[in-house]
Amino acid sequence: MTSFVKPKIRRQNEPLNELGLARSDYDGAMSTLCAGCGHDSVTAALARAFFELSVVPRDVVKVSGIGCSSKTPTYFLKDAHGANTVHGRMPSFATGAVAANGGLTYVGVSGDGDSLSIGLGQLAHAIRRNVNMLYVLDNNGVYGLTKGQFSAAADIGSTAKKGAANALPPIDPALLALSIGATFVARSFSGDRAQLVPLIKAGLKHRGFALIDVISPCVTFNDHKGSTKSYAHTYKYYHKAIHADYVPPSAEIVTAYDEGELMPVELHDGGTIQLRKLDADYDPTNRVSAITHLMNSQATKEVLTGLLYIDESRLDMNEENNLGRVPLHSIPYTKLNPGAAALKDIQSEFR
Amino acid sequence: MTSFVKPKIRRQNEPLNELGLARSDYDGAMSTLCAGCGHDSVTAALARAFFELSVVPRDVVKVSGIGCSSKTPTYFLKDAHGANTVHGRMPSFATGAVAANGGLTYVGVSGDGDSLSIGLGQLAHAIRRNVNMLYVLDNNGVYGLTKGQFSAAADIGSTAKKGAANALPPIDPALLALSIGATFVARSFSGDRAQLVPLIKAGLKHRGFALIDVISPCVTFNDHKGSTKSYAHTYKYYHKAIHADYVPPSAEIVTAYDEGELMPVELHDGGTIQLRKLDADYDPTNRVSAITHLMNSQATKEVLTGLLYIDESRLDMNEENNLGRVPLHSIPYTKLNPGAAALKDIQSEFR
Amino acid sequence: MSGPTINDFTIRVATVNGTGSASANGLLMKTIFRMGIPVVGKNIFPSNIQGLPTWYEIRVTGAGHAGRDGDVHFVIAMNPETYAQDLAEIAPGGVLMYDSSWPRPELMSRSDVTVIPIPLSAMCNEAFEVARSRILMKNMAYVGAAAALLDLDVAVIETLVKEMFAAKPKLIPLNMQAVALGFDYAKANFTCPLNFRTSAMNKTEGKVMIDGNTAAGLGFMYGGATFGAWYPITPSTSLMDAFQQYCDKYRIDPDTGFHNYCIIQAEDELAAAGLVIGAAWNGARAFTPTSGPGISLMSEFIGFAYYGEVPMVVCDIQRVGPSTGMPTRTQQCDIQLCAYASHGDTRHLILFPAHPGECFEFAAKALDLAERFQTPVFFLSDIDIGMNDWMVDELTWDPSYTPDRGKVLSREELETSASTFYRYLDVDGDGVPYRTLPGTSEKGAYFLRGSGHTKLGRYTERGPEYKDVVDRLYEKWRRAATAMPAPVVIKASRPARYGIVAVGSSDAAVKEAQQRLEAGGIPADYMRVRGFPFGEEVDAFIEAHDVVFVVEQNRDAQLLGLLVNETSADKKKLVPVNHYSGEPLSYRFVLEAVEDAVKVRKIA
Amino acid sequence: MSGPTINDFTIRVATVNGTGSASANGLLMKTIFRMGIPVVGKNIFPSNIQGLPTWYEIRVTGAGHAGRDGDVHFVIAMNPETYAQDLAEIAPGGVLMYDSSWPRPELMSRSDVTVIPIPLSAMCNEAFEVARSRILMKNMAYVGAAAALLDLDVAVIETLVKEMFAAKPKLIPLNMQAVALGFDYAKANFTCPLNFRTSAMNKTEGKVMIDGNTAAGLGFMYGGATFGAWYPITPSTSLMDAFQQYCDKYRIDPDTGFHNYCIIQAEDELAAAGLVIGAAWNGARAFTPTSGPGISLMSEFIGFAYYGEVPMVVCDIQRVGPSTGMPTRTQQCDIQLCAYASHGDTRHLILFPAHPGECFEFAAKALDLAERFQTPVFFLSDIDIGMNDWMVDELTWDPSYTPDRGKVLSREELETSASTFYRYLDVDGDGVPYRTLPGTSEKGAYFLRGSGHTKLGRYTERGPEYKDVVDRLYEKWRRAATAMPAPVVIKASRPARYGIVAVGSSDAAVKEAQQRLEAGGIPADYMRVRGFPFGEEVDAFIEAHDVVFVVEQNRDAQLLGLLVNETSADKKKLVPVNHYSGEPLSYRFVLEAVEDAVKVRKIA
Ligand SMILES: Cc1ncc(C[n+]2csc(CCOP(=O)(O)OP(=O)(O)O)c2C)c(N)n1
Ligand SMILES: Cc1ncc(C[n+]2csc(CCOP(=O)(O)OP(=O)(O)O)c2C)c(N)n1
Ligand code: SF4
Ligand code: SF4
Ligand SMILES: [Mg+2]
Ligand SMILES: [Mg+2]
Repeated sequence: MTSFVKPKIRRQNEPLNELGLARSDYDGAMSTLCAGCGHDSVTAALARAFFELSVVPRDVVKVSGIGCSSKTPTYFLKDAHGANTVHGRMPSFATGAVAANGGLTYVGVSGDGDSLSIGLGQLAHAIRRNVNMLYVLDNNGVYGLTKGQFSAAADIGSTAKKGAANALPPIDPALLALSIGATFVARSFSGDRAQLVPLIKAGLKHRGFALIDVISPCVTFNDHKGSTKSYAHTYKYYHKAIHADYVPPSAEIVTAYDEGELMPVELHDGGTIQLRKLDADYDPTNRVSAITHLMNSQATKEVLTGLLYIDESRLDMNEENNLGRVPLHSIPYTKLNPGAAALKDIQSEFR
Repeated sequence: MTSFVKPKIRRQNEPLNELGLARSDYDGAMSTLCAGCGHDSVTAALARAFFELSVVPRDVVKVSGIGCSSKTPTYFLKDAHGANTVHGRMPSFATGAVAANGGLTYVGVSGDGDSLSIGLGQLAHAIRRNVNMLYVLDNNGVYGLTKGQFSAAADIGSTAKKGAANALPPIDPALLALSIGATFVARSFSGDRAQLVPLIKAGLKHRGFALIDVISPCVTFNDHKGSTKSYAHTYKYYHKAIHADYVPPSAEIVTAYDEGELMPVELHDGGTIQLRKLDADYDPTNRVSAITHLMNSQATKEVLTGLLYIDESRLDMNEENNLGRVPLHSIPYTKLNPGAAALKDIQSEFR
Repeated sequence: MSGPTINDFTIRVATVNGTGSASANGLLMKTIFRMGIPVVGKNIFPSNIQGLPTWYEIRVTGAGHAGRDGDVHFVIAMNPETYAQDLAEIAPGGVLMYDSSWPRPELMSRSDVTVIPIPLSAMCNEAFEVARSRILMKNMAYVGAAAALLDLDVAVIETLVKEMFAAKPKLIPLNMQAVALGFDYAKANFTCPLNFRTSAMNKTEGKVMIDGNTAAGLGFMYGGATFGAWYPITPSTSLMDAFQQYCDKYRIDPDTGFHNYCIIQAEDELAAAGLVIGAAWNGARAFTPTSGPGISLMSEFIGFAYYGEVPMVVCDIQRVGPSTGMPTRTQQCDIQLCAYASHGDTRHLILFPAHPGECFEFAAKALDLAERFQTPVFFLSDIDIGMNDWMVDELTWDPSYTPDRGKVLSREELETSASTFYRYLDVDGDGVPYRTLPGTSEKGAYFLRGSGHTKLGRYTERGPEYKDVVDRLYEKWRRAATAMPAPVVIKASRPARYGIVAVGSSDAAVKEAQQRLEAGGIPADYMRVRGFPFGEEVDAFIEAHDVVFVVEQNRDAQLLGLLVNETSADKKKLVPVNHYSGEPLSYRFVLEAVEDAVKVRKIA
Repeated sequence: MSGPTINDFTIRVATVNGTGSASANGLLMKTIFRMGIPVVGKNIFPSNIQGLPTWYEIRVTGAGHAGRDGDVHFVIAMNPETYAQDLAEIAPGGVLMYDSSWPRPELMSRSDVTVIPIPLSAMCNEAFEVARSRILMKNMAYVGAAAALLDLDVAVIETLVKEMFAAKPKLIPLNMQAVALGFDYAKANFTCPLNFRTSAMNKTEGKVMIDGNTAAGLGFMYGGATFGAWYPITPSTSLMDAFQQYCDKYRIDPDTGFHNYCIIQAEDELAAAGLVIGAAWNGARAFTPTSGPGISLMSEFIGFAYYGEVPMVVCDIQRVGPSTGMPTRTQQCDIQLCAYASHGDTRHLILFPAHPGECFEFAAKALDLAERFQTPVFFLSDIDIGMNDWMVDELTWDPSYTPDRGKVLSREELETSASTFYRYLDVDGDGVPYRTLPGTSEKGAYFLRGSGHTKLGRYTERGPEYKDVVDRLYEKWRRAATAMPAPVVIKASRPARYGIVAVGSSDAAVKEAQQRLEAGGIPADYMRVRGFPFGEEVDAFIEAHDVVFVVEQNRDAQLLGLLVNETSADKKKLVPVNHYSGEPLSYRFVLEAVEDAVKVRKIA
């Protein structure tokens, strides 16, 4: 969004990544969200993940819909292109963008209203197409920007600021995604950066559509008892099933972990996620058990977090469509226009 | 649709139902679908179910979207009101209609394109609201009316008339519905009226949203090997998991069934469905196992049919909204307008 | 040109949203109102929830004008971020009061503005313990200071504070203490009151202060709406909130507990439209409130309701477009869209309320028109009307009113009638066919469809049968003109060659401009249009003037476009006056635009 | 008035869809075309897949007219359900041929029509075994009979049959046998040929028979479109089918197998719009074909592309509205919607191709305009152009053409430039800012948004900053007028006080009407508008005539409305001539409408 040519002031021995960039180089404009909004923590986690992965800022594309959550792409990676589209329709815009240029890294940020009400259909079809992007769903159970109406993710019985109680069952984006064939499904909590950052990195590395449902409390309209998305509630029932930690291919840290408790999952680009399993029997490559776990946790009203499911085998949309590495805008016109001779013979059938 | 005052010609000793109406009294206009279209069989099954339930024709409301399947409501129950709405948006129209008058019986007919592509979001939210209606999804894996493009229900690898092969995983409406809390989910096959009619009757009696996914082959664009929705394919892999048979409260036939093989499910109105279980351990009241069964059958590429899940405990939308028996159009205006005194009083806060 | 004098000046409070200043500003305005002095309030707020600049403007207008002045005379500057802008925008001779706990000498830069520093935070931090009350009490303190400087009636303030905190009485002394802090400090340190100030009158007798969305919500309840569906969107949200709140209070059957209404929050605007059409087709009086983006999304369904002839009321509380635009700023930018929304040949009915009083009245009117003509009706309001408090005559309801349900056949009528029922037959020759509700009778059964149909209601692909129906639809639409509320004409006191035409929220500013124009030697007649399609009076008015200024709040002169296309008007006569910056229209804008145009023409 | 004579008459084949008659009718038309005689083909088909009445009309026009006549002279009646209608619609002196396997004496009822009974089914059932071929061969048999009666060149028929079945040669004799059956029976039982018949010419040299959707699909490939998204809808489907088919053939890299294009079938039209906007913003040349309902659904996204300034090409293949309307019938009923689609102040560019030749040309043009002006461009065709075969000059491509990508900054430009990049700054003073593609450079990064933004691309809620941008948008739109294809004017051979204005598929019928009007003593100049916004030529043309007939295919005179609002035209001059029954326009309709109007005016 901004193109100020401002001199970079660096704190002394501020840590730099492989590109020689500091964490602050991944910041964006000042947030205009409420002080304490969970979404700002997610923004910080995103910036850190990009920093740690040493992603070239200009190679990132940020997209969002409309909502408080959807405002956040302006708050990180100021040097990347971004698009704040229309309400609930970011998935189609992102799908078109990804198809046009598979060489960039795509991150979408949305809210539960943007994704599960007006945007449910588009989200489902982006998942089905396995569009190669990270989709972060800032889930607070309400429509923040329009002042606290329930979203489709609001829990039965939770009460809105105005005091009305919700009677409809919540739509669990993770469960929905799994039921329609998602290839990467995770859940975390905005306040838990230690878990969130690695999941974001894994999602960015995943070849295909990566959904991270981030419980991100709305301090203004949904942070009171009654709501299971509130800090109070989430902390009380907070329970990590799996702890994920991304390890870049060429790093040694792996050894720093206790082999006995690790289950490595090969990522398409050769990297691996190391899963720390609290439930010894959890297998993130089994769709049925992922769904079962989720439904059981629903029953016990727990918030299950971590990498719930991953499938690296399916082709992503661009591969499916035989799109090469070259962005569509860089294919020379000579390769697009078959020329006068072809035009003649095409028309032979019209005589 | 028609209001001809035509004399009813009755075949001799044509069977009549409790209302003294013949099966033919539940017919509609002549079908304009292709000869042999599966949808016509579904239409016939619907007419029969209404006949057998002795439903008063004028108390039925038929709704649909756009598509060959969506044309079928004109082909049965000519004496009932019907609405052919816009593509993919029938669920919202139906929801409004049901809210306005809970005293009628609502049946929606849609297609896989109408329901799973353009209409996915509205279908999901009608399910979430548990709108009291029967929703029949004529599933042929293609867009019939627009000449055979793949729908979101087309199976990977199946090839369309034009020869292109589908690469995207199909969305299974039954699985989707279960993952977002549907209270009645069944599947059948247009050619199997013996199974379909009882399921339709059960769905009509269900208090809440009843989804029946009916595999209904498109003879014109999808009836060739390659497509798993084709007669050929479906017959080959056809395998009834459960056979459902609706028994009206005051009927004696129950006894005609072998007790040992029956599992009765209490319906809200006191009626019961008798489930004949080929898999002895199948329990249609367990959502998790229903999903597991479906996913396993997906794996084995079988078409699981029958009543997959039922939950009679959840309130339907009208109950949830405290709507009484009186249709909104019949509430006297005196009950709607609080009068001049109240108006004064309300305005005191505006001074 | 006018003000600042006694009971004729404008106050602007500059704060940050989410700091609780809203209620303090309300208190300020109500105090003046209770003193019997007419006021105009405008809330200029950001499209976020907390932490951004927000302004509240209160015009004190003894003359009883209803629109904005355009100048600001007394600024309460509580937001350092906007000090510079706030100072710059004060009219010469104006006063700026600010929280001097952190002195800002640079505010002294304007010689023609008096700066009044008051250490509000300092005083409050000293007086109060809890952080929360320190923030909130600062607001009460500036009310107190303003009271001293503007000679507000402190007794009135106290009464209002008591009403505000009736529920938590122990907060009353606390708040009054804060008011006193500001009041006393001002008295002690400055000559109070200022030369421009308030002085009690009795001009607010029988008036109320109410916003248009609340009035509309109330109107839909009184008009007998039984079904509402919506998807939240600023600035329409408060309309449904009001309807909900009043229905919860007055529409729940005390005996059965059943609701005599149904409100459904849809998953999006397409669904909201479908919900309303489905409910209306099934006999409910149904409406949906939304804003521009919602109209775009409802377009397909609106065409379905038009062609299938289903009653439908759509409230468009307009905000600045295009696209997401400026969601908290006002415009009249959907006029053209609402007139012709949807593909194919479609044309609709529009009501243009100009203030909350008409919002209340037109809500019921919209329901009646929709059912009488079996077609979509747009209730076209905007942020200015919908979300600002306006001083209007107390709302009253004609007890003799009964809802117009239009031509709906009962079971008796259907079953006793000799002739067969055909849904789209023009039996009465007035372009409006009879309809039946599901469940009524087999004899009334028909099929609603958006595809080609004959006047008998059957599917068709034959041109002549198709034309039968769409030609009648045009005729029906044309005839509706006479059923729309008539335009309101205010003639100049002498014959005028100039005319002015406007709709909706432009009314207040245009009325005042008209008075001042005549005073300035430019008499002009003014016609406020209230409905579309236009009646003959509109043609006649334009015909009767040499030059007609069309004042509207959009860039593209959309109202002017409708006048050119849908009346006999000679377009050369029509002069566009377009305001589209997003702030409510002020009389100064209109006045200057017209004066300039007239000069130009004089020269030419 | 005209015909039936040699090479000047109209054939109508009445059949049932799904019986394989389409290819037989194509054969019939191509035979005449190959005989060097100009033809016009119109397919009137139902909105279902099998079993309903369908008509195929072939006008034989030695004079080389391109539109419908309006009269029918030779009917091949194969569908008993429509016998009555088909008989009734024959012009006096006409001939009806039918399958007399089941004799229908009532067809003899018209003394002014010759009825030719031919026992097609009987003959075929006798000659062929398989049920399938019995049905299909009946079609070939009527072709044979027609050949005898209309003196078609059987050698040409044989060549065509050979081409048709090149893949399955053993079907050739079978089909020719069927042709012979009909041919011989006719020869044996009736005087052949009829007095009106075909006679070989050489007027189809260098011409092709092609439909507009195929030509457009081809045009998008040649124009360098790299991305297409769509949701299937009649009648736009065949456009994407064509693009897909040609790309599969010519756009797959032989070495790598990679596709130099991407086509995505969206889940609905909202998504199709989003896909195209996302792809275009990211550098693809992108388009989406749809029809009326799709435009309604895309409205919100169209406003986003307009305000965010993203190139976007939307093809609207118009069909009869409103709502679902008549999906297989033609109209020009979305003109007004496309001009102003979406809420708020929005206005767009429109191209009006008149025939497949222009569809090919304008497809590329649309892509260029969209990128040059960074805004949505509508390619406004209809069923008549899109789905009927038209005889047009063989398509050619200017090898010197290179795509106009508009103002896109490269990494070099960004990183070497001294001045900072601001997305919405009018650097060149032409109303068109520079854009950058994601991935280009940190220096080119910006944020695309549909909310209020400044010319620097930053979020704003301030009126003046908002106006900066929307005022430039208006200016940009206005300037685009000069970049649109110029109107085509055909002057009468003598000075004319009458003018005619039309767009798109009305052209053929209007041209012919113009000729016949002049012949009939009513000289009129004709201007075909090809783009919106209108250029000055349009104002000048209207200015230059006393009366201007605006011929269009909709009820509400939408084009006339645009002319009134967007030109200096005095609307009193404009006389609407509206055809909206859904069949392609015929010269007779235009001729009669104008003649009547002129008479009326003469009297008045
Ligand atoms: C078409 C449309 N409808 C409605 C709105 C109003 N609106 C803006 S944000 C929003 C909901 C946002 O909720 P969510 O996505 O959960 O974001 P949050 O603010 O909770 O982070 C709505 C309804 C809109 N901008 N556009
Ligand atoms: C808004 C809109 N888009 C597209 C269409 C075109 N259309 C009509 S039916 C249909 C698909 C129907 O498929 P399905 O629901 O599976 O019904 P089927 O014909 O297969 O029974 C489409 C895309 C339409 N009528 N409206
Ligand atoms: S309203 Fe809620 S979601 Fe929105 S910024 Fe504030 S805290 Fe965050
Ligand atoms: S096209 Fe297919 S779905 Fe449509 S009517 Fe024919 S067989 Fe049925
Ligand atoms: Mg939210
Ligand atoms: Mg289908």
